[in-house]
Amino acid sequence: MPVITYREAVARALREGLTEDAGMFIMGEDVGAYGGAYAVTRGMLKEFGPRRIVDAPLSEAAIVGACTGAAMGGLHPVAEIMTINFTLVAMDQIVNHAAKIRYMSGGQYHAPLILRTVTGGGAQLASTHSQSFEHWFASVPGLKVVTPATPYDALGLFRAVREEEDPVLFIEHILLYSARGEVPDERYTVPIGKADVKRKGDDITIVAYSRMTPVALAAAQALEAEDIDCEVIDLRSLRPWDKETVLESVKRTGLGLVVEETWRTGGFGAEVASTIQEEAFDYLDGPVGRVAGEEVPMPYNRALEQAAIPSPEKVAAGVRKALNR
Amino acid sequence: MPVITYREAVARALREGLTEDAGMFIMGEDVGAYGGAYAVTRGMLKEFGPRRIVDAPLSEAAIVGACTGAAMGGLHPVAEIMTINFTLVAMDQIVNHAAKIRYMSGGQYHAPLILRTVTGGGAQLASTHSQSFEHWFASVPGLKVVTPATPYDALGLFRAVREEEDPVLFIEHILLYSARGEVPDERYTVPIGKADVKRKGDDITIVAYSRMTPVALAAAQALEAEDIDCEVIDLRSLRPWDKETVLESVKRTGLGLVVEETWRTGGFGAEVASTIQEEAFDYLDGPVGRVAGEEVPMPYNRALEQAAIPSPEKVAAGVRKALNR
Amino acid sequence: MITSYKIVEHLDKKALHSYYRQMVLIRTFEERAGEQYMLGKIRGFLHLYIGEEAIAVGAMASLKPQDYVVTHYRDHGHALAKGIGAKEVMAELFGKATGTTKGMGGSMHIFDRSHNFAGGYAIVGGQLPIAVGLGLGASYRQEDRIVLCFLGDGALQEGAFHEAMNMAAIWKLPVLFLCENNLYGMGVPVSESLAKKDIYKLADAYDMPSLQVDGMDVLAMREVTQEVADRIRSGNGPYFIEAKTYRFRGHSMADPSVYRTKVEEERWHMKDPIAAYKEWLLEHHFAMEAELAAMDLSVEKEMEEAVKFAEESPNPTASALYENVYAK
Amino acid sequence: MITSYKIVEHLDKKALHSYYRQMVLIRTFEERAGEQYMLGKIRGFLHLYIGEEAIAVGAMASLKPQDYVVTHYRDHGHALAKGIGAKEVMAELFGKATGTTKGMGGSMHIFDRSHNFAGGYAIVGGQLPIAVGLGLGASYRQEDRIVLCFLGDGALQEGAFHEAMNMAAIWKLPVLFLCENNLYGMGVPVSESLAKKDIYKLADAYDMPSLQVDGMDVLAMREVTQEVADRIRSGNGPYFIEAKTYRFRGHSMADPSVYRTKVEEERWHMKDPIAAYKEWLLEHHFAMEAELAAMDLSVEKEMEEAVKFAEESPNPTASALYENVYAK
Ligand SMILES: Cc1ncc(C[n+]2csc(CCOP(=O)(O)OP(=O)(O)O)c2C)c(N)n1
Ligand SMILES: Cc1ncc(C[n+]2csc(CCOP(=O)(O)OP(=O)(O)O)c2C)c(N)n1
Ligand SMILES: [Mg+2]
Ligand SMILES: [Mg+2]
Repeated sequence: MPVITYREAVARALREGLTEDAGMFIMGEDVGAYGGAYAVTRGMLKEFGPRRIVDAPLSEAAIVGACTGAAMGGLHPVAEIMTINFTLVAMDQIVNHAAKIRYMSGGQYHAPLILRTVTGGGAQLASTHSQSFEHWFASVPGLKVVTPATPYDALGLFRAVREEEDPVLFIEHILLYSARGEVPDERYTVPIGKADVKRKGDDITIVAYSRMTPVALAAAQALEAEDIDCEVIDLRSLRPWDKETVLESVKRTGLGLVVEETWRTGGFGAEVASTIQEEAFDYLDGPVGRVAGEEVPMPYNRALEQAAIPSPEKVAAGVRKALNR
Repeated sequence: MPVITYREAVARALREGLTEDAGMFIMGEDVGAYGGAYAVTRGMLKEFGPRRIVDAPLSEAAIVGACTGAAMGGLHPVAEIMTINFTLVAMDQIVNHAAKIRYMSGGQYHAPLILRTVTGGGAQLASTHSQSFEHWFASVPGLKVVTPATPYDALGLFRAVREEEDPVLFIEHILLYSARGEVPDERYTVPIGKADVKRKGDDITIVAYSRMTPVALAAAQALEAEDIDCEVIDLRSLRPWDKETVLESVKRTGLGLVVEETWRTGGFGAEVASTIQEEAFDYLDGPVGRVAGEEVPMPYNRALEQAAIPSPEKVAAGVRKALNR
Repeated sequence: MITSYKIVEHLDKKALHSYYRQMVLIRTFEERAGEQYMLGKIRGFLHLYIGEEAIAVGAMASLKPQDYVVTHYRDHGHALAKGIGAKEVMAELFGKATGTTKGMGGSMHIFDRSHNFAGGYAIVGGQLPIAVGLGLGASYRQEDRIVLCFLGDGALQEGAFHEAMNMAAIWKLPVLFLCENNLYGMGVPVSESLAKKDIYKLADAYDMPSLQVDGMDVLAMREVTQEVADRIRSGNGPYFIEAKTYRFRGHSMADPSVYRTKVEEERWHMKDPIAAYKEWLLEHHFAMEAELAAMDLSVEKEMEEAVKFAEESPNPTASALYENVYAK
Repeated sequence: MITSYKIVEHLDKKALHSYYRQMVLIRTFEERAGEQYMLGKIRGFLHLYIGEEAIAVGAMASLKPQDYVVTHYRDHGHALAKGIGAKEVMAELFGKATGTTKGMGGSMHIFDRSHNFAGGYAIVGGQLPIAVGLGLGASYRQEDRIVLCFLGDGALQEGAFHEAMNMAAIWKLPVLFLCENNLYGMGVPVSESLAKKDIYKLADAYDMPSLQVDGMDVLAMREVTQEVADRIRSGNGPYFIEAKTYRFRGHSMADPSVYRTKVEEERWHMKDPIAAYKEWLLEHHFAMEAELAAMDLSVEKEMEEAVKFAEESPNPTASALYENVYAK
């Protein structure tokens, strides 16, 4: 199978959308001549022209709102917010408007808007540029949230997102753009709300998403040497999220560990851990653990930043703790 | 002891602050002649004048930002954001700025800003005006979050908040303003981060905060008839939150139930439940349950709205379920 | 400020009468709604449009059915002027299944797709980017469609206003921003919360044309909006209108209006848009007392029926709680 | 646009020389920083100020020590011009414990309380409300203090700009908004992202006085800012300055600048603020070649030391991760 990067997968997904769907356009900051802050839309302005690849003013609230309005009017906008940190200036448009249009209009209007953005830390961008807020959006009825971890999932999920009739946040990870993976030429789709068992194992269920998926896989790999057999589940979507796959796995392994990049308190890991103990209590051999980001604004210094983000070592330690080793 | 309303308690706390602290002022929309959307600051403009009671333009981001800047400059602003729903337009200033000033300046600047706002549903204000986002703020390092449920706690917590040197969200509940309670004339303080056991009991630990505290208490009262003896803990602060009191109680009762008003997915209840099972796993006789808001934007219709918000009946059902009754 | 009009020549009596009736309809609707609020039939926030009727009626008269209307929470007048039935709006205020949004949105969130009424929005300024997006959609598909977007003077102070105005201007979108300057945002005079003295000149910051009009004069409103709408429809980009007006009641039913003086209120009551228009119609012999009285009466009846309809309509079923969160 | 100046009369040679040295210092600092970035010693985003030096130096010359400076992420030049040591700024870029924020904030978040440098902020427009707040504080306590707030042309498009300008204007706060119009926000020309053609006239929307100045001319910058700062200090409220300039490098080190033409770049290089000022100094006999060369050399040495200092400084200790989240 051909191997491509995550960046290429997203770009391919976008090109496909633009080609197949005349109502689709991309609006964002520097998506045009600049080619996107992370080079995802490079070349698209030339290919599709300025009607479809729209350089917007530095006005995130207006970008989201305008895309919501355009979606209500029957178009299929892809709003790009350069990083998830900047969604904070557009939060009202996302949560109070896009998410609620269908409900508060009694089903008359809806907003099939795709909001692409970039989450995560690890690039030494310090406290205002290294955050992960996808879990906040995942708590909002009316929104859907997908968080691909591989090129395969990025392309497949985007295709599924295109079928949606409601706003979806498509959240990429800043450190994954150069990650490589196999992507078939044939058409396939990855359904929203279906987790992927990225590694089979019997001793413990590790639940992760986005960049924590490869981190968890690296930990699982390392733990082989200690004869620990980890199952690694990539949630892929946070809203809806695939309880069934997680519960089934935990019921088999008897142990769970959730890994996520954001601050521990109130992270999505709490939701997963809480749900596991609620619905699989009798199967648990011990508490569901959490490995998460340190509870600090992100520091710039490299060593400190690395210390703040979950690493394979921290995940492995979490696994050992769960297994009482 | 004198009995006053929650509204009166907050007003008294503010008056005390304004009188004792020359650097304190209130800035918000309609805090002046109008007297505050919930009549908390009524009369204060006359008493303290327009330098201390500042009617701001309808610019929530600027209100929070200006108060942050004033706090950095050594003042002690109380920013009033009319309801927590409108913090969404000020999210960037709260999360990317106020919360991070101390850390990203390497400790040189700090922002002792008090952000008062109003959370919750139940007043038939529909989907954009009935939300609860305090748990989002409670996940942000650099912020503190307090959520008083009684007049006593409102006054006592505000006094504690005044001692803080970092931004604190002081979150009132729209349906609690007319709640009455005893408040001593003597000076007392309610420490931040200390939960309050509002009712002693042996069968199950119910954890709540803000308006869910009286709701939980009503359920506990009703369950007496079924010979169920509930302990009700009011968290009072969400960041920091008082794990110790909760864990101690659950270790004794063997069961936990968290009640909150916001949507279940990603709510603060998940954090509490997850923590309980992590740290008191061996003491649990069953899973920690959650009673939360329904996962819908809030409807206007009264019956539907009531169905969306946890009621004493729902809490009681949660307790019975936990007890297998 | 534009106050005069040459409208008489091209308007027939029927149109002139219909403006009267619509204004009376809005006024009466709001009075009934206020009463029902006091009776506890309507809950939540209720913001009445009394005093501002000429704006909605005059502006809407120049729209085509396919044109979108987007507005804020003080939206009953706009909904009625766009042709939505009083029954459905009243039923919405009652939270009934027959309401404009089936009781889900309430007073602040009126929507009616069949009338291209794309919503009342309750976050101040929040509707502005959405209006821009509807305009963008129309422009993207080259539809013959404009967007009429209402906003209050308070909305001018929100960041969303600035972003939306700039975006509409750079892309020359077919959006008509109509600011209802009723001098107050809740209890704060706009003069204390907005640095710019002449609101309509705010549009200069976007090199967007603008004008000020007497919002108490339905014919001036109609004429001005017609001209501007035509201009926008011909592809000349957005426009900003400031309509000067006054709300005769408090901000919402909860507001005792302590921040305004009796003198000021009375001065504005003298400019009551309905009374003034009535006088004008009579004076210029476009209507006879009896004709107007007949209209008043028919409105009264319509309103009685609307309240009855709202009262007798069923509540949404319990399952409605979970509908329309997602398509599926 | 203001380009001429009568400054010569009241300025001594020492001051004139110091402006030269400061501009060279900033330029050289940025060049070294760029090199160290390529060597991997500096990470994250690095936004160089090369080409814009005259603005920071000219503007800062009119400040008093107690005046606050608030700025965006392209902040090294502002920090150095405010008098913060090159060592400390360079050490910050290296993420070292001796840096301005002990390695916590990095390039985009320089702070130095002892210099009343109240921060570089990396959210476009985010610094504006904070600057207003610092001004409010000064005004509340009747301090003799103004706030100089830098912003890019891109920040003009954010809602926060509008809210902050309005607030500063209605309360007549001592804030000087200084817009560095370098014609681009990342890769988008401001002419395509801002509807208003003349940026300085945006201030009209707040009835705030404003002017446009040649940002490549350090003396014009100095004179204009001095006048405006005095005016603000005397209690006349905020002011807005647009300084026209150009960044000679990409937006950040990651930017290949494909969106600009060579012709445009070269045209602006001809206006290099340092070369132009040097020529002027020589021509008017305010300096001799040798004096300037000596300054160049001393800057080179200072920069070498700064890099060495940064290189040799210790990293923060592991425990620093948990410090300064809260007071306690
Ligand atoms: C973002 C936001 N802030 C505050 C409010 C509360 N609020 C509702 S209406 C209103 C006043 C708005 O005034 P204006 O825009 O002039 O409209 P008017 O009520 O005068 O018609 C305020 C402050 C809100 N709904 N949204
Ligand atoms: C709210 C927000 N949106 C987007 C960005 C990404 N970003 C960083 S700098 C920049 C361009 C800003 O341009 P301008 O204000 O003109 O400053 P310049 O870089 O030209 O000095 C952008 C879009 C950001 N940091 N914050
Ligand atoms: Mg108003
Ligand atoms: Mg720029």
